[in-house]
This record gives sequence, C-alpha cells and structure tokens, in this order.
Amino acid sequence: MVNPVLIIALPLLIAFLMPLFNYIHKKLPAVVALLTAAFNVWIITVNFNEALFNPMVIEIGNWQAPFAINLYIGPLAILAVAVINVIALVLAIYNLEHDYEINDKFYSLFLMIIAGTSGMVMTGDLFNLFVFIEISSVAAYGLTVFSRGDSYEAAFKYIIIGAIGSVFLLMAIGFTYASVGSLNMAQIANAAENLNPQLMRIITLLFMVGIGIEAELFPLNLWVPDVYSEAPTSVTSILSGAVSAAGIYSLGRIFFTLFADPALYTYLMVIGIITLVIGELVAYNQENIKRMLAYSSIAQMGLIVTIISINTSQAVSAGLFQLVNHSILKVLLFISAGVLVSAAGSKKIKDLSGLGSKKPIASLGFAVGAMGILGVPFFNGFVSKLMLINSSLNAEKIIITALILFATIVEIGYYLKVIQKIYFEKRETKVFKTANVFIPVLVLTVFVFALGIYPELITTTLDKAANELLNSTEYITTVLGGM
Amino acid sequence: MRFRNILALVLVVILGFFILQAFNISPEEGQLVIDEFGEAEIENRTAKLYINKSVNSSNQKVVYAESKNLESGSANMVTSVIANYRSLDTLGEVTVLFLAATGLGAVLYSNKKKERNFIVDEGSLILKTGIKILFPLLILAGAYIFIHGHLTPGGGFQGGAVIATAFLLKFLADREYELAEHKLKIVEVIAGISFVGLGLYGLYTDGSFLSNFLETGTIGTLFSAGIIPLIYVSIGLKVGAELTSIISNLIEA
Amino acid sequence: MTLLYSVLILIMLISGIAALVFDKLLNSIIAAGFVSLMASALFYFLKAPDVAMTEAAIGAGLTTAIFVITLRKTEGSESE
Amino acid sequence: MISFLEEWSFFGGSILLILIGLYGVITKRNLIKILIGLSLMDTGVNVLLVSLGYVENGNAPILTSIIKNNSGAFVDPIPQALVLTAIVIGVAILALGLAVTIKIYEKYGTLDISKIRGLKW
Repeated sequence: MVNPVLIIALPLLIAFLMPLFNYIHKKLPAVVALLTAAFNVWIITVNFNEALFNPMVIEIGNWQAPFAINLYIGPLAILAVAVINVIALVLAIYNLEHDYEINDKFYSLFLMIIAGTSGMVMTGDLFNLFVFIEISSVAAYGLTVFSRGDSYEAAFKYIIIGAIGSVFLLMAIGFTYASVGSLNMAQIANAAENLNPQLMRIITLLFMVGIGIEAELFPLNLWVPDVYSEAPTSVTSILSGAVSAAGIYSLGRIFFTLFADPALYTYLMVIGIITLVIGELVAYNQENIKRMLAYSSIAQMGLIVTIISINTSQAVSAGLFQLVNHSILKVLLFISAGVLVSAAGSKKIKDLSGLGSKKPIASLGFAVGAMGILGVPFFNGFVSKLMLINSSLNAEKIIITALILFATIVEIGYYLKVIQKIYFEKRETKVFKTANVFIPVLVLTVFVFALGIYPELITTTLDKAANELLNSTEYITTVLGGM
Repeated sequence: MRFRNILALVLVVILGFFILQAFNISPEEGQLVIDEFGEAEIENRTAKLYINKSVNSSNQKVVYAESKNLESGSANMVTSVIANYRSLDTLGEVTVLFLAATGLGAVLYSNKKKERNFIVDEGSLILKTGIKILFPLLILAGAYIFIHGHLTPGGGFQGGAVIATAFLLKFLADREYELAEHKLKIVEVIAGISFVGLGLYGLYTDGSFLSNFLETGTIGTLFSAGIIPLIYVSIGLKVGAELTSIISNLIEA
Repeated sequence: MTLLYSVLILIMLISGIAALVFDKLLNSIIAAGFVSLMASALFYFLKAPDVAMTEAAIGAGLTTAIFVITLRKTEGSESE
Repeated sequence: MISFLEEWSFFGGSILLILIGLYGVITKRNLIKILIGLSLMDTGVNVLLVSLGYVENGNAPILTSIIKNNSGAFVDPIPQALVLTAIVIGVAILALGLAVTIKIYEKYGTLDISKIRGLKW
C-alpha cells in the first residue's frame, strides 16, 4: 500500500520546488506537473479496491484517530479523488502545448488546486476542510488572472465573494466546535443527534453559504460566468470539473454524514431548483460561448443538488453519477470550446460558424460533449439521466422529473444552436492557428463512451459511495474504531 | 443608490438576528448548545487531551521543567497544537500564503522593465541611520521569536511577520533599495521543502505524515519538543520570505 | 474588568464604522488598523497572547502597510 | 447588568463587527473600501472564535516557571490555533485583492466600481 497522504504531500513538495525547475529549463515545470499528476493517478489506482471495500483512516502525525487530523478514504472519497486527478492528468497533457509566460507560477498554482481539491474530499476534519477550501480557492484566484484582459475584474469579484464565504465557514466551524467540542467529522456526526435542532439549522445554513460558493449554488454563483469566460481554458476546466465537484462532495459530507436532518433537505432542494432554472434560462440567452457553458455548469450543479436532496440511495447514486459525467463532459466542452474560440478569434457564438471542417478534432469534441450533456444514447450522460428520471419517479417527486425534462429541452435548444453554427454554416472570415488537443479530447471521449456503454464499470462504486453518504454509522464506527 | 443601501441594511440586520439566535437558545435536557461566554467546557472538548498531552498516552501530570518524553513536549500549548497536533492545517496555511505570494507575483508581473514609481520620499538621515541600526536587531528579534516558539508566546508567524517588517522599514528608509530576488527565492524554496521534507521523513520512519520522530526531551528547555522547533523555524523563514516578497512586489508594482 | 472589555469593544465597533464612513481613504485605513489593534488588546485579555502578537504584527502592522502602499499606487483616485 | 454585558459584549460585539464589515462590502463603491470591509469581517470572526474558547479565571495556555503544571484551568488552545491560521489566510487573501486593485486602477484609472465595466451592479 502506498500512503494516500502523498496525493496531497507530493504536489506540495513539487509546487514549492517549481522555481528551481523553472530555473533549470523553461519547459520543465510542465513536464514535472504532468509526472506528478500521473503519479497521483497511480497512487489512486493502487489504493482503489482497498478504499472501496475497506475504508482507510489515515492518521496524520501519528495521533490516534479521532483526536487530531485524519484523512478518511472510503468509496466516496476515492471516487472523487479519482475524478479530480484524472481530469488533472488530462489537463496537464493539454498544458504541454501551451506556454504561460511565467511557467513556474502557473504550475505551482495548478498543482495546488489539485492538492487542495483532493484534500477537500479526503479530509476527516472540519477545520482542515476549511484550509483545503482556502488552498483551492486562493490558487483559483491566482490562476484566474493568467489570461489578463478583463480577468482582473472577474478575479476581484471572485476574491470578494470567496472571502465572504470563508468568514461564514469559519463562523460555522467555530459554532460547531463550541457546542460539540470537537472538529473531527466522525465525532461531530456521532454527537449531532444531541445537538439542539435550532442551533443545527443555523450552523448548516452558515455552512451552506460557505461551501455554496465552491458548489456554485444560487445566489453565491455571481462570480462563475465572469471567471469562466475570462480565465484561461485549463483553469476554467479545472474549476468546473474539479473545484465545483469537490464543493458538492463537501456539501454532501456536511449535509448527510455530519448533520443528517430531513428538514434541511427541503432548503437544499429549493436552492437546487432555483439554481437549475435560473442557470438554464440564462444559458439559453447567452451569446458568448464560454458564458453559455458557465451557466450550463451552474444549472448542472443545481440539478445535482436537487437530485441528491431527494435523499434515497437510488437518487444519491444517480446524482453522483451525473456529477462524475458532468466533470468529464464539461472539461471536454471547455477544452474544445477554447480551441474553437481561439480559432475564431472571438467568444461570440455567431463567429464560430463553419469551424467544423477547419478544426475537426475540437468540433468533434464539442459535439461529443454536447451530446453527452443532452443524454443521447451510448453517451455517458444518457445513463445518468435515465437514472435521474428513474430515481425521481420512484421517490414520487414528479416535479423534479418534469424539471429534468424541462432542463433537457432547454439544453437541446442552446447546444444545438452552437453545433448547427459549427457544422452547417459556411465560414467566411479567416481561421487562426491553434494548439493541438488531440490526446486530451481522445482520452475524454474514450471515458464518455466507456461509461456510456459499460456503466457497470462504475455502478458498484457509486452504490457504495451513496451508501456511505446515507449511512453515517459505518463512517463513525470506522473512524472512532476501538473507542 | 439610497434604496440599495437600505436593502443592504435590512439584509444585514436580518442576518445578524439569525446568527445571534445561536447564543440565545434555551436547550432541553441533554442537548448540546454553544457554551456560554467564559464557561467553555474544556472537559468535554478535544482540547483537554491537548492540554494534558495525552492523545496517545493516558492522562498524566505535566510539570514544567520536570516532565520528560511527553508526546508533544512544548510548554506553549498553542504551539503544540499548531506545529504538532494539527500540523497539516499549518502546512496548508503556509501553502495559502505561498499561493497568495505566487498569485500576487503573477498579477503584478510584467516583462517590461518599468520605471520605478516611488511610493516614498527620500528618507531623512535620522531615519536612515536609525533603520540601519534597527534592521539587524529586528531580524534577530524575529529569529528569537520563532526559535523560542515552543516556550514563550509567539512562533513562526509572528517571527516571520517581524522579519518582513524589518524589510518594510528598509524599503521606507531607502527608496533605491532592491531585494536580491534570487536569494529570497532560495530561502523560500529551502524553507518550504524542509517543512514538507520533515513530514515525509516522519512518513518514512513512523509511517505517518508529519509525525514527531525526535525525542521530545524535558518540557520547558530550549532543546525539547522534538520536531516542533524545526517546523517553527521553517515556518518562520517561509512566512518571512513570503511576506517580504508580497511587500516588495507591491512596492515595485 | 468587564466594563473595560465592553468599552474596548465599543471603541472597536465605533472605529469599524468610522473606517467605512470616512471620506479620505487614508483615514479609513488607519481606522481599520485601529480596529485590529483593539482586537489585539482584546485577545490579550482573553488570555491568548499568541493571537494577540499575531494580530498586532500582521493585522495591525503589515495589513495597514500593504493598504497604504496600494493607496500610494492608486494615488489619483483619492481626490475624486 | 454586568453579567449581561460580559456575555454579550464579546459574542454580540464580534458578530456586529462582522456585519459592519459585510455592510461595507455590499454598499461601498471604492475597491479599497470594499477590501477594508473585508478586513473588518476577518477581525470580527477572529475575535468571535477566540472568545468561544475563553474560560473565566483560566490561565493562558502556556506552562511557565510560574504556572508550573497542567492541573489548573486553562483557556482552550484550539480556537487560538485556528485563529492564528485564519489571520494569516486573511492577510494572504487581502494582499491578493490589493494586487488586483492596483491592476484595475492601471487599466481604468479609477477605483470607483460604478465606472468599472464588469464590476458594476
């Protein structure tokens, strides 16, 4: 067994060493970042089965489990970490083709966003969660400005909203500690039933504000469209594929494992529905392709939160599947859209006309991503959407079923608009040279079809992960162990 | 304009009432609520174990300058929490500072050599001489603070901040002053990797990241507490270097 | 002693409001630094010497310094 | 009266400071003022956390030659450690925000958000 703490520790070490690598050779940081991401993926594959069937509690600093910081690596965490690090690996390959002017700084921040999001999903300690959230968001603030241009305003907005969120998160953590007397998630979960319900509601709502920023919940997602449309492509992809996903995972951890109060799921569902509806409607009216994808991302987060808050094991596992699919598909969409945008020299959808024959790989990537999101058969999105509809019907939440169908119809509207522009219109203006994205698009497309045709690859993991969320007893006994 | 201010006020007041409710709950029997001010029940908190230094060992009496080989031999309990019990948080925090300095460097980066936009007037002779004397003393004070972090109040962050202040004064006194960037980089890199390196060495010897693999000695003496002083020295250097680079980047922007 | 705490907190709140109300940015920055200084004193009374030192060195000292540096860099806007 | 003051001055005062800061962040039009509001919020939450760990007549959590052993009452060291972390994270974010402010000023020549495209609201 390789200790999974290396998933966090190694990127840290490499990030601190980046100035040195950059001094040796300008291209070295990109290569080292790729190797680090690959090493992380290797660690995860080695530990995957162990975590799935026999959740691991990794003690930090040799302190007995519930009393200091520990990492908890069960089915949910290993699934999330796997998604994050595979995406990071793909993006590291994508980055090889790019030059970011100040390479060492870019790759330090890039590696830390991976370590931060991985830490967010693995940690078993509340304050440690805060620290990892700050790591990933500060890295994201720094990365946002790498494309210059209008990105300063976007970064400022992001910093302000993120900092307000972290204040609320700290308040929630302080209240939890002052009432329960511990920061360990298992101990809090164990004591949660004795917590005064009114206090619990206050604490959870504070948590919702703090983490909702990462999870792109309404109304804390004001930063999303600006940042997504101004930041460089690989940054947008990692924000959409990894950071928001990690936000949802932590939200799940807090709302299911820690404070499992049925009354809360109603709030969560209402917020999810509002996020979904607003996201889809605004996305439909966008003229800027990156903003359109950003609003689509918001809508998907709303959909996932809505489904998860149904609180049945079928629904939760469907929501998690949708989350995994969304991460893969959005990264594919953002990478392809990035190429199309730089080929057209404009972010406007109407300027993308006729790129289908000029940029075949990127156009195909975009088409695959769009089909996946829409849920065309044989694409991964089809399976998860079917599961979403099934679970909402089984839970007798017809409204949610209707919302999913409504969302799909709106999505067909705006995605087909773009595909029609790309493939079925003639290009009159010139096409700029762009980077080669063959390998990233290929890898992601393979994932799309693999999960679409053989969903069995992932269903066991999903069921186990859903079970972990809904049954906090196992989590508690594993961590508290011999107490 | 006016309307928006009133709306914000209403929002903030509602939020305030909502949060303040948390302190004003009358609990039923056996329910957990926030401890009243001044009556934090340490007995029921994890802190009890940290104070008694008994996470891995059974409850024991800790006597200053007498007890030997405690699990975490720092007389300053806050230090033992920061640099030993919860050192992963601290590593993360140092990382946040590093990321902020990196991001700030990226934001303010320009490949054109700019004309320097002086933010201070030329310092007077008294200021210059005074700072010339003060500078080494401040560096020394900073180093003292983080070396004695496990015995007295203070530690890596405070010491690092004092060192950064010394450099700030240098900038104020001499407007031509420029930092040797590569030296700063070297300190940053060494301090950063020594923190992670200590953690990885613990993983290698004890099988647990950041474990305290040295003898902890007698509590209250300078050479005690195992790796805590080492961690605090690396934190002090790292924090000092990062804050200095933030200041110098902002001044030279 | 209790009265002392309450007075300190009152001063802190008043200078917090002042930091937002003042027209000149430099005054606001000084007022915000003063809030940190008061907080540092409160930390001392709350038996948290470590935090008091950090707040004084970082919160009241360095934060104010970087605010003033930024203010000098964005000079022209102050008069508006 | 006195006990009321004691109980509410720390909790209530720190939350009031957070709210004052939040109000400033929402309503102020100047980028530096917004960041000042943010620093007030940070200070407020730090005071709140430390006061959550206060024990009346407790000692500062440091063993010295005067307070020689651990049998007496101590204030809670954990919130203090958390606040140390929070202070440093707060200043890191503020510094980043100020750097972005300088860049926005270079671009627009103003700090007034009503004149900056993309920050208007």
